[in-house]
Amino acid sequence: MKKLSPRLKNIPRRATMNALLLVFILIYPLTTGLYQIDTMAKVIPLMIFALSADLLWGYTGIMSLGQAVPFGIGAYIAAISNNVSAGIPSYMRTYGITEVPAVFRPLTNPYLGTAFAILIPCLLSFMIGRLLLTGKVRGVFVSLITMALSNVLMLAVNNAQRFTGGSNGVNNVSRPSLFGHILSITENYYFVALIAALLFAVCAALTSTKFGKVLGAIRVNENRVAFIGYNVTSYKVFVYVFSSALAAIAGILYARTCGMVSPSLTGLRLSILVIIWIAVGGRGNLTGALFGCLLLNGMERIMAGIIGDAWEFVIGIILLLIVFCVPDGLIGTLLTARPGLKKKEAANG
Amino acid sequence: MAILPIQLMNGLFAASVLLLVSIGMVVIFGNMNVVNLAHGEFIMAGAYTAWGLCELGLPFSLSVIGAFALTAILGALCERLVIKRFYARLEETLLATYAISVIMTQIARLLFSSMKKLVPLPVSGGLSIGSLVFPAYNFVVIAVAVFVVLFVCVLFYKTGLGKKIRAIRQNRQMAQCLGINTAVTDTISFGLGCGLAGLAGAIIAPLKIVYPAMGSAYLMDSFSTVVVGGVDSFVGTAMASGLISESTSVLGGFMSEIYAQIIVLIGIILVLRFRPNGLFSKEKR
Amino acid sequence: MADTILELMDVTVDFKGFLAVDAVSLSVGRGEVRTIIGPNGAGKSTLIDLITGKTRLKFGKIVFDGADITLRPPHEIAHAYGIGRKFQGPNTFFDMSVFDNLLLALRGSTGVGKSIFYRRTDDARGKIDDILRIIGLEDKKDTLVSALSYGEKQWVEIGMVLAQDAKLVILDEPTTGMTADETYKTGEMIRAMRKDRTIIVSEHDMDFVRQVAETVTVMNQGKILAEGTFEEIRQNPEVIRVYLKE
Amino acid sequence: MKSIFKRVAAAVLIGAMLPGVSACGESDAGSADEIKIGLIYAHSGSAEMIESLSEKAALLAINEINDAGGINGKQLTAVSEDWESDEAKATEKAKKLYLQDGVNIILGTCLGTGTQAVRSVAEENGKLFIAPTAGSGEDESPNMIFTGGTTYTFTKELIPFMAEKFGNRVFCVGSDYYYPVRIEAQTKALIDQIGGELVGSAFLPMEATDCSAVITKIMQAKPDFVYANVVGSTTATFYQQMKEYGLDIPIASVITSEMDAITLGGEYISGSYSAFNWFASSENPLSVSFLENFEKAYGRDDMLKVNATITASYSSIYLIAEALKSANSQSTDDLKAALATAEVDTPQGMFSVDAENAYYAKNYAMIIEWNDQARPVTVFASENQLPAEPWPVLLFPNGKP
Repeated sequence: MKKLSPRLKNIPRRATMNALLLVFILIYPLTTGLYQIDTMAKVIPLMIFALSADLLWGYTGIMSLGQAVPFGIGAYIAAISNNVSAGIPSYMRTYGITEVPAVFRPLTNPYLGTAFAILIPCLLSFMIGRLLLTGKVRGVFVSLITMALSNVLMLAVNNAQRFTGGSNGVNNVSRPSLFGHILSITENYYFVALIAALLFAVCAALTSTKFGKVLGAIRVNENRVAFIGYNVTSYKVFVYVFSSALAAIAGILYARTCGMVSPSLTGLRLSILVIIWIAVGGRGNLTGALFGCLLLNGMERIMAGIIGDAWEFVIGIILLLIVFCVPDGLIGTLLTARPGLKKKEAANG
Repeated sequence: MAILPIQLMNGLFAASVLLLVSIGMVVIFGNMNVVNLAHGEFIMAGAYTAWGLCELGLPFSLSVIGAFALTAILGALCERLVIKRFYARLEETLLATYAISVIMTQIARLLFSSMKKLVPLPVSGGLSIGSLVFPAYNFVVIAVAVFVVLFVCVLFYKTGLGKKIRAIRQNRQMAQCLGINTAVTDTISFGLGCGLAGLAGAIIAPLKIVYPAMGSAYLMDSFSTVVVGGVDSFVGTAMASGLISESTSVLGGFMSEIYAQIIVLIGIILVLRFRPNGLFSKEKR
Repeated sequence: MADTILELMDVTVDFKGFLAVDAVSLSVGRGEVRTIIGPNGAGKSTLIDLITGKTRLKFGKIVFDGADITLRPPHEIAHAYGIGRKFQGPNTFFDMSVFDNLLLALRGSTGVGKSIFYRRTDDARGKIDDILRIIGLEDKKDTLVSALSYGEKQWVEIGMVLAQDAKLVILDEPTTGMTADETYKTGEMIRAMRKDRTIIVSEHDMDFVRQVAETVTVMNQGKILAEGTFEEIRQNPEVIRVYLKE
Repeated sequence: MKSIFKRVAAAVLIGAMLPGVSACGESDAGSADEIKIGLIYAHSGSAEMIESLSEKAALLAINEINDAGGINGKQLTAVSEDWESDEAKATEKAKKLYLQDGVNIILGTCLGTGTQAVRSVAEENGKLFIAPTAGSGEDESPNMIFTGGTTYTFTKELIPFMAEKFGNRVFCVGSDYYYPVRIEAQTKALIDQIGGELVGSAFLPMEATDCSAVITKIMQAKPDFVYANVVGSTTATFYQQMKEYGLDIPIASVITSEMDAITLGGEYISGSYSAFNWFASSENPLSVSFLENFEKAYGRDDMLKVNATITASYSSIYLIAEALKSANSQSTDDLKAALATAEVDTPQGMFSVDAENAYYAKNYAMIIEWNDQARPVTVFASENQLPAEPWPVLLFPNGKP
């Protein structure tokens, strides 16, 4: 027992938490009505989104304030693809567009549409990553540049009304269809949950490899990693692109569940929110990101029912409490015994 | 009518506004290395304070000074209660200041029931230069901006307080060893930064509607300006606000405002990428 | 000592007019333990930064094991050419276990793809166990580095350099902050690891230098002042002048 | 000790937050003696100011109807939801009302983005949605009715009026969002028709804080009047800067309303024109009594902000009530049929759905000039109800595309 590291000892505890969460998600639809199921089906993609940001921020220490960029682009491409595969959307018709514009033509195929919705954000992130994550730009500047990028995207999406529906966004997006059958609310819930579970498994596997350790090492001491022979930039770019892919998938599922997309999905607010979810849950252990997202989204809805629009005030207070009292986040604190505790245990044992 | 002189004049006015809203951030971000996401909310607080003081019957100039003082006190309070625990911890500061910004916005909504109120223009009417007419208040804003930069420069480079703040920036431990009370100096400089934001809020209040969420529009702008200017340099920030505003204004004269904004933003991103020390900073390590 | 492994030719580093390293030429033979000493600010650390690619030189050329490594990026110098470096002061991954720190430093599998599909082999485990034995931390291999003492952290770093399986190991003031006892133990470690490696040590502690040194290079104000055995250097009047002046 | 404390704190906080996750899911279809109407209005965000008052107006109407005996003996019950000016929230709230609360008809959202979001939920669930704003064609749906009619109806009256009065060189300014972009296209066609000239047009980013560049363009173009459809806080900045730059060019708008005018003050808005289906200067007795009742219920400050959209929320409740009365059923088809024929007298005049374009209510048009008290003065009011024109022939000669 004495030789086990605190980390290793906590793996069962984390597994328990994940299992609890899984059970909760599986039985939730049995306990409640369609509206709640649909709302939860909207929160689950946000949990995937939280995973993507946790890989980037929690594991690698890159604090992007533009994580909504791949999320939003994925959501938009999926929504437009869904619209144009059914005909010409009404907002295009007002511009006298009578056939699908050439740039959108590949999107009329739903499978290609989904592929593009994942690939284009990845490609963009690859380019941004190559430009940004080279070691020349560090810390807060990465945050500021990504923040500016999400501003640019939001302005552009809002302005390109002819193609994106402008401020009204893209509406009438149907739920995902499998084998020609459009999923019902409950089916969609389980579909989204299944994808989330798979992606969680992928992330968990990825972070438990040596690769995951390198990411942690980069967060702690980027310089040292380079001097033991790792190309830090390519690691960072890989994580950035991978997390963008996750964010894009989250965006696609969100758009299809929600039934619409709007420019605010690309904006700064969502990027900040996801950071907050992770901070509340705890960084760098995936489970914390999931719980943080679930807790805050659930709380927001309950409190909006009780105290109306003042709930944001309460969120502010909670955030302050977290930063003050449990800086490792709720789940993070439950999971990790700090070295101080370890020493005490050693002394006792 | 020649369009360029008008655009340049408008750009100068916009630059003054930008400079005013950014200069507090030079103190807080540049000199204390704190990323203050509540910066916009201090601007909002300043605007509301100025409005309140005007309603009480104070002349506008005194209201502006009052707004500076009150937001400075508010900022110092925030520093004492929250910020001081998180120095040199970027992520915690981001979260804590975001929490502060949310709380401030909500308090403003409760206090002012979200109604938009307008501070009357202290001087109205146009002043003409040659054949061109510009709002008289624009010149007031420009003058205040110049004054504020001079004031802050003198404060930072000619007074003991300024020397202390700069000493702490360069080497906190050494400054402590030299007997500088770093805690008090931190509180004062954070208060100063917030007070400058409040002052900016008071000055722009007559130009627009005052409402609880008004601050968020200025956050990105002031970050960009400060970073392009070289983070801790007042003169650099002044030049950066000039550059950004003039290019937005001049570009906006020839194309859509939206495209002008997008182009300038992309320009800022490139500057951040290739000159992270800013366009105008000389000292590089 | 005819076989040269590292050759610096006329290298110069210019920090905005200040020549931290001024036209230094240096050659280190294969299997040698070279000690670099000199007062603070003499340019020792900068010289090491140069070799490992952290600092870019202005003029000159660096040849390592027959290959020109001038201006190569740090990760390439570390991985492809095999130069390991221990920083001044502990520079580890503090929230990982000692074992993980060594595992990360282990040579090979540094690419993104390779690291994802990396499986720990018995070979690797054996190698890490060997290193743990050398640095004397066998029973602390699962402890977080942040919970170790200062000296132990330094040893973890030395272990990481060993794990890199480097042809050339550069140690930047490895004994800073150590007790006399720990310093001695470190010296023994260095002697133990030199058998198939070339080692460059920059150091202040003269007892330590005496313990490990074969050839000593003395630097002052960015230039090489003298070079020779420890005894030669000790009697060199120039060196005495520089050190006494301090 | 400290870390144990932290873990306890974390556990307590999670415990405190958990009830939030398992949101209680009571779903009741409503008792026999009440009829539910869903209201979706924003209590925060960019639509807050107008929508919180719109909700008050709707509630006022519901109370009046209930006090007068309800509908066929049943009381109207409002189920209010806040969409926080966030489109994704709007879809969620609409789903809640339709799926959980058993509501068949929703009234609300004055912003185009919210309207679109609720509309698609209504279509998906086969329910009804009434938007108290004006539409412009592309967003029509068999599940929804715009009780504000169509924007073109008012633009069509306003542009010739202004052209005749001031001249036919027009400059078009708008915020960069859906509505103003549509209006600009309509304006261009109208000006061409009367032989005028669109001397320039410009769009401002949402929440823009400085309009001087646009004003420079206006100075250059020297139009006879400016057609400005700016929203949010930019409205005040625009009107104020126009005056401060010494531009003595009249401004016309179909967006600027009593609410903006009061916020801005008479100093800057006097002499400008606005058009819509109703203004507080209406002499309709029902309109006068509506404003009196509104003032009694919510105070003078709020009453002075009442504009056409807020009034439309009030009138829409009466239209819905009339349909509920004649259908005597809550099924979507019955209600839709009843809505199509319902006719009711409201502050905005006789209110009915356009038979040809059944997605819009027929409207009157009013043009007003703002006085120095920032209050409207009627300069034109249409005698009869005007048909909805979602696809103006001028722009779409072949009809609906």
